[in-house]
Amino acid sequence: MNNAEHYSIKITDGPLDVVESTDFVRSDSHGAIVIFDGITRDNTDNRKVLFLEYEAYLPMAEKKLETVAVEMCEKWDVLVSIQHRLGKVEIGESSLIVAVGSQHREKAYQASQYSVNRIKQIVPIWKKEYFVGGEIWIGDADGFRPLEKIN
Amino acid sequence: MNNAEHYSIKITDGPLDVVESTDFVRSDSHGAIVIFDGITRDNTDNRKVLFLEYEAYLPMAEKKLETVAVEMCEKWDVLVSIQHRLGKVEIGESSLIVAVGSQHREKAYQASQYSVNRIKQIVPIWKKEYFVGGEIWIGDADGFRPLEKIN
Amino acid sequence: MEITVLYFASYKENSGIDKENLVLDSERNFMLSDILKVILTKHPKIPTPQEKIVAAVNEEYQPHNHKVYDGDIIALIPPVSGG
Amino acid sequence: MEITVLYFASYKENSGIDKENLVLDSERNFMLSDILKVILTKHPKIPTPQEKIVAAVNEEYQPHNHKVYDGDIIALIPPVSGG
Repeated sequence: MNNAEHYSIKITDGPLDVVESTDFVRSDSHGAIVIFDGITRDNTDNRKVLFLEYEAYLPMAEKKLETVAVEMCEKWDVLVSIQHRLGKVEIGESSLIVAVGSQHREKAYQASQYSVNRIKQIVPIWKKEYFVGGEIWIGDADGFRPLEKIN
Repeated sequence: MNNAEHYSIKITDGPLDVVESTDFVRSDSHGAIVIFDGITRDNTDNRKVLFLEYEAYLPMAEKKLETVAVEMCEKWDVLVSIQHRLGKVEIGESSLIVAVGSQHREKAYQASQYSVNRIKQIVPIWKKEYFVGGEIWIGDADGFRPLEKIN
Repeated sequence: MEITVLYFASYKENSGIDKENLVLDSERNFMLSDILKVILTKHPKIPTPQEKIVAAVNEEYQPHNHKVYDGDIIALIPPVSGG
Repeated sequence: MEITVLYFASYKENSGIDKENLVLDSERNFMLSDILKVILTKHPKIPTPQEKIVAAVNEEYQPHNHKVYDGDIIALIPPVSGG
């Protein structure tokens, strides 16, 4: 399998395009597409969120999104499109879209869930939450061990 | 919770509209949307598929799609939009779209997977597969026990 | 009493019809299983054994010991395959 | 030898800079841990203890015993939170 034709990666300052990702993972031999759309919500714990701001280490973030996509292709033989937004993301706007196309739906669901978990483990992108009363960088210091492999 | 505002059901002869479903399940308090898009693929086992044709028992099929949506709302407190297509569905076209909006992604994935399994258990919709060399009604006679509850 | 029977998908092809009315002796009590026996006798091309037939009465799945009343709509439901 | 150090997100705010060059004694061999010690001494507002710092060398995560060479780009990576 030539993985390079099986995935698409985009990191962008502009709005994400779910149709673009969905179209990339279409295939006549595939019966299922699963799309994950991660959206800025107006609350975290008890904080009233105003907006988020995302920052990335480019191009390492692109390389690591590629790593995630290649892992998905190898584990589940799927088509993958990942888009991540940077900069200010308002309530209700998408920060992450992952589309997965697969012959059968089980693989698509598995690969989709894997992708979101894996992105939160190894891709150098950070979000700062602006809430009523302050701002805070989000990130789990104790859980951040990108050198460990997961399966 | 007034479930009636939390789900939307559509059975239609025309093409499905993923944007319509996605918009229905948007909410400022939700961080995740998971979309399942079931597509006619060009193969089943070793058969070369030409197209599918779907038939439903209306309005029972709508009632049972509602049952599935209500179960999802009660189990996971999500927003749900389900669209199912009838009639001829060409290769690459969608026959089923389920969009689920949720505060956190785990619930959205769980509810999404549940919905597809449950639809295939209780909703009186049938597909006939037209393949090179013949046609066949699909359906698992031994697995069809709609009076049994699943959880 | 009179009931309506609906046939879908493969059962529609087996029976050659999508709908028919059955007139039954109003003095008797009928269970769904009694109706299914009549139907399968009338439409021997339906290949499913009676105990494996799934049926809905008035748009709800019902067990075979469900009582049937005048005016009921009985649908024979082949194994579903939506999605 | 000379290396470049990159700071992101909270570390950028802690250190007040996003990038700097460090000139080091070319006679010595340096491990990543040596560089981190220099960095944390220079930027005491970075709150993470040295053993918990995650760093990339030339865009790959590396363990603290990774050897550092002239021209390397070292990035301090705060806990990521994409998605």
